[in-house]
Amino acid sequence: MGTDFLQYTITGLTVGVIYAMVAIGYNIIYNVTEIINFAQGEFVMLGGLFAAFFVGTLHLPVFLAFFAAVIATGCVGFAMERFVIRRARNAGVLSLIIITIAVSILLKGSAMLGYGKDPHCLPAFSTRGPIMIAGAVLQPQVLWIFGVSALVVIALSFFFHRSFYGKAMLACADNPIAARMVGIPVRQMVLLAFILSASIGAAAGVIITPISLMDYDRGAMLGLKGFGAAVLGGLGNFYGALLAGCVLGLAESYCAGYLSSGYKDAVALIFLLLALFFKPEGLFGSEAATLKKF
Amino acid sequence: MQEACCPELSSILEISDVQMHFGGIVALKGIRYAVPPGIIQALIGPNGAGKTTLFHCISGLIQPTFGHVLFEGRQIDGMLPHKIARLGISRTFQHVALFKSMTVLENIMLGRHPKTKSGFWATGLRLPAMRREERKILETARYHLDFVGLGDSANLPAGTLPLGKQRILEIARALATDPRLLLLDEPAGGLNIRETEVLGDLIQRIRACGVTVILVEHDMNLVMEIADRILVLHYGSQLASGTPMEIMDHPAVIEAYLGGG
Amino acid sequence: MRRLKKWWGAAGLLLLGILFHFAAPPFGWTVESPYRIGAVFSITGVGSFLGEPEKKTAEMIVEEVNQKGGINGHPIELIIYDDESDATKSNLAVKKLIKKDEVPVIIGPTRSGESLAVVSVAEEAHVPLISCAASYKIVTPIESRKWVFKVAGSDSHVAGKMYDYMKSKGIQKIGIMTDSTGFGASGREELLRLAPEYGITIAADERYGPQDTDLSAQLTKIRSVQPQAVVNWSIGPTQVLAVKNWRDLGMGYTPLFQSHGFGNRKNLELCGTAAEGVLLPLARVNVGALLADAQPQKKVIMEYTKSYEDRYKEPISSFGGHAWDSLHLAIAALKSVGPDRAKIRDFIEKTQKFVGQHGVFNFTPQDHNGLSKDDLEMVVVKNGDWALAP
Amino acid sequence: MNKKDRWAFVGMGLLIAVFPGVALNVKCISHYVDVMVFAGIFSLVSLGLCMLMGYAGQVSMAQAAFFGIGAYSSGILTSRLGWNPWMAMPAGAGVAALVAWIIGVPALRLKGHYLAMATLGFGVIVHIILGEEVKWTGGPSGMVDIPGLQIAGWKLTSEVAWYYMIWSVVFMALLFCLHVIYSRVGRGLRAIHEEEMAAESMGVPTACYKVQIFVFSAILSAIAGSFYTHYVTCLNPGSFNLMWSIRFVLMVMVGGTQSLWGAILGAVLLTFAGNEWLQIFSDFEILVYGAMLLCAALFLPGGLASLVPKVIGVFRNSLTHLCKR
Repeated sequence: MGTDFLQYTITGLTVGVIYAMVAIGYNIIYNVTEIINFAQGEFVMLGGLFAAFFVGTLHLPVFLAFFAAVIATGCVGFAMERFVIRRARNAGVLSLIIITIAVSILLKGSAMLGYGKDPHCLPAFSTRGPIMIAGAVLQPQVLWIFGVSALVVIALSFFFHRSFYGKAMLACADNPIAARMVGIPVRQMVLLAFILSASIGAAAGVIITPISLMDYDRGAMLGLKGFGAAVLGGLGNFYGALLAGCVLGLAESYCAGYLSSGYKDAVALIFLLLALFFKPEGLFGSEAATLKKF
Repeated sequence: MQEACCPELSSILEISDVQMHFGGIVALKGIRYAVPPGIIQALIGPNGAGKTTLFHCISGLIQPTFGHVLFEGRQIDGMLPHKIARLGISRTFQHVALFKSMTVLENIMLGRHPKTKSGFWATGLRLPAMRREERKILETARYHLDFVGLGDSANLPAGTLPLGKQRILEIARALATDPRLLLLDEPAGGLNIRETEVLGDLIQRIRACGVTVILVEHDMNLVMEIADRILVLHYGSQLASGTPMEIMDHPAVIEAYLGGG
Repeated sequence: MRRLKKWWGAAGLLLLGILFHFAAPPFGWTVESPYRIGAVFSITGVGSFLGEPEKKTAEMIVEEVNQKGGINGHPIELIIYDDESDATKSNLAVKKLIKKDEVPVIIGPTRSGESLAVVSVAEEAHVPLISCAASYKIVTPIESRKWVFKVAGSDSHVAGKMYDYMKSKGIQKIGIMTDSTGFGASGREELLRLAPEYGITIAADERYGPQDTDLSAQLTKIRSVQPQAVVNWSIGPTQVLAVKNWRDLGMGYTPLFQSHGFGNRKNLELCGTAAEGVLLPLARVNVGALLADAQPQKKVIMEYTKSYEDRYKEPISSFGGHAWDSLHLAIAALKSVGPDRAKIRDFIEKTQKFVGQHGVFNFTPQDHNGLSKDDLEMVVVKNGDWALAP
Repeated sequence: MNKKDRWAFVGMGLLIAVFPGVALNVKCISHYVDVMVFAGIFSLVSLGLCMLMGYAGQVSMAQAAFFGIGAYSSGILTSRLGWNPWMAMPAGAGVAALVAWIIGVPALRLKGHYLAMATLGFGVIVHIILGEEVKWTGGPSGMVDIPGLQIAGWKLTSEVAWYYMIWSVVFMALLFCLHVIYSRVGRGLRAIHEEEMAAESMGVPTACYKVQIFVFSAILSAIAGSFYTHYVTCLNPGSFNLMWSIRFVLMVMVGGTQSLWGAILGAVLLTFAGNEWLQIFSDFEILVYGAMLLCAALFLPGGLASLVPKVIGVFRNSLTHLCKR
């Protein structure tokens, strides 16, 4: 029993961290634009597939492929903002929802045509064999996942609290009109937000691919669960997302282990609905006023 | 700090110690006031004094943090706005909130909402009762249209009217709910002198129909001309209240409006 | 004025487009009285990895037959529609084949869901339909499946073959894991149903979604009941995940059985060395080269493999084999009885010892499938390739 | 109903009535009647969704789920419990209405993006349940041999009969919706869409109306689902997944959110596009879908229906030009 529990915990935390990364992506865009980007999950998918392409076809070393994939997906984020979102800046909420959904369909379709429908794999970052902890198996890649996401979180913290651009982005989030008046280029900030969130999504995609493979169809589900984490953690709240992502991952894993594995996917969604219905400000978000702060 | 309240015993609206907090900001710091029926009550004060906040509290769009609002002796704070509308309070908005793609007539017909009752299924199935009601709605709406003098633009989309007429239309829409208390939020905002005159005239005609009017307005000429009583708010508290004459000579008001300058 | 012209131009184009649409396909090139065969495959959508080789195979065969002078002098006109792995579309495609194209016989659809969605259409229109999908429901109950046949072996055959093999190795207690697609669910049903017959107990019964990124939890749970073997029955990437997680959890000592869905070389590539020792029942079409020369199917399989691989420069898949079987069955029928729907049906129902890619078919009025578990071979992964299991 | 709508209603009625007569006599489009049956079924869904999106201003990504609830209720009640299909249909609608109400009351307090995500999540949950409850739904392999419809003991098998039945139901639903739109409740709905706060202050019970419309759209979807079940006579969860919800939204978007006519037009166009005209795109279809959605949202927020007055205007102008000359 103890071993199983440990194994479920490891599994849960691994996916949980990925959900958290997706959630952080949502948060960055939401903070600056109040748009919920339905294409967020596709960034993860793209990251994984790009990396598989760089390693498999161009034979780049894995680490180089990681950065190349992140940058490439960042470019996709750039294009999405520049050519689609910017055109729709006067559109209503309904249109924006449809637009981001349309973009996600386009990304998914392009990935399907470009990479085919088969799953793609990526070698693990380190070639060491699995580590045994009290009978449970810990793959070294899991440690990489934890490490990379911790790095991302710390780097983002620094970015938002120390750097000029980060502070400017927070200002845009607070009050775009005031931000524009004091000379912050709001447009650029929105652009930056899309690039950043695409890159983070891609990073999540690359680190998970060695474990779970990646195919064109993954995006929607990852996106949905990531949104669950974002809402549960309080939309816009950064550490909340991390914590909520792990909670969701664990809940899923325990559900698969102890209850019904078939309903595993439903768990995260039920959490999402409950959070939306009864505590839309999230478990860790306090009040509307602080909702948009990291 | 407080003026003596309730000069008349019978009041249509009673505001008792209403406070409104937004996070750390206190927008209303305990308002006590009573409005007697059948008058034009003006509500003045500089920007940010809490006039619109008070309107929102009365019409139910926000809930006061503390205190109560009583309409004809009945507590209405905590009620949903559409319920309050049913009781007989109607309002206009500072930034004209018309349904712009609906026609002028339809806007007013919408105002009949609280006084009619056919539901979703009845309207879909076009039951006879619903048809009768619909005819009545149309009749009443036309009456109100003529009352405010917009009869000739009945079938234009509301968004195409000039601002002056939009303000008038908003009042007509509010009147269509048959209110006993009408809240007008800066009805003269953005109007020229000619339009303001027409508006003042209209408000007085509304009072003549027995509707109590509360008016938030910056145009002092209009206020002094038509208001029966004036309440001055200043940073969320009551500064003064009384007849226009009293207010004009009130030292605190002069201080706030001129001295602070 | 110029804007006006633009509008007229656009309207004209639109009109032209509509006219063209009406005029184009049905009156295309036709040689003298061709025999039409209708086909519905999942060429796109989630089932495309099945439908794509089916389409390629069918096109290849038709070309070959036509080069050799067609069927009794009549060329074949193959009309293929894509159901996009969608039941509604497959339903419409079959209706279109029946009404617009008036085909005497239909092959496909590719997958069970789509096939079940057209069974009643074929029955009502009295058109013989040879499905390429596996579900036994396609041909049972036989009273209401007079016009429907299928050439894919049933899951019960696969499960039976697996259990036969386990029995011969003395395995009695197993854990199974299936995905929540139609494929996995049907496999699970058969595994559970047949287990008592072979004296096998299923100690763990796990399920997961086709999109799952990690199966450790399910495998951990199975590991905890200490089974003698693990069966994974799924389709798509989860098959690979199952192998990887099975290795990573150090369960290599417990044999892993996969379903026939694993019979694709792509899976071997993705698994790498982790797949060594994985067991699965496969149709002979996948392992043509390993068969003894005396095996009756060896010849047709090798011929098909060669011409397909020469033509498309890609390995054959077992799904293409379904298209081969169904199309050749239809051709055989057309050859003997001509384009008459009722006669074709009767012909197929009486067909015996038809040597195909997936077995030797023996149809009877009670059995519209004609295959058995003996048409499968137990295969093991050895040195990154298939080998007949010892 | 105003004059324009009345004319459109009569016009469309005639068009729909004569269509099979024409189509069945032209060989290469003889199967269009079959396509139109599905188009009619989907029109019911898009009508409901149009009321919700265009008039109540709320987006639902869960219509496929309600479609599925209706379909599966019908399937289970008739094939497992032996109910009469005509009894199963309202029962299915009732179940969908109940579920919609339970979900709607909390969900419709949410706005915009949140609501979209909530309905999306709900849709996926329903899809998972349809696949998991094997005992009732047959799981991923679905159900087969569901009885067809009978009218007065006469089994409905011919496509033309189905066609007329479905389209008369669509017309009834359309009439109902039009009546609602041009009435007290409809004005309230349009008001909510434009200025929710003002509508509420004018006595429109906004929350209640939103839930009502949501429930109504669920009922229409469920009825459509029942018809679908008895028409195809088999079910599997694949027909009720997220992609279908997106397709329904697309139908409304392409047709025009603010027009019930647009919703029907969108449903018909997209059904034909998906089954007939876009076949040549094969795998590129998904891109075409995405691009259409994007273009509709970016460049044609009013949908095709918003083009109609413009086209009429152009024709009128050109006519007067010609006359002047």
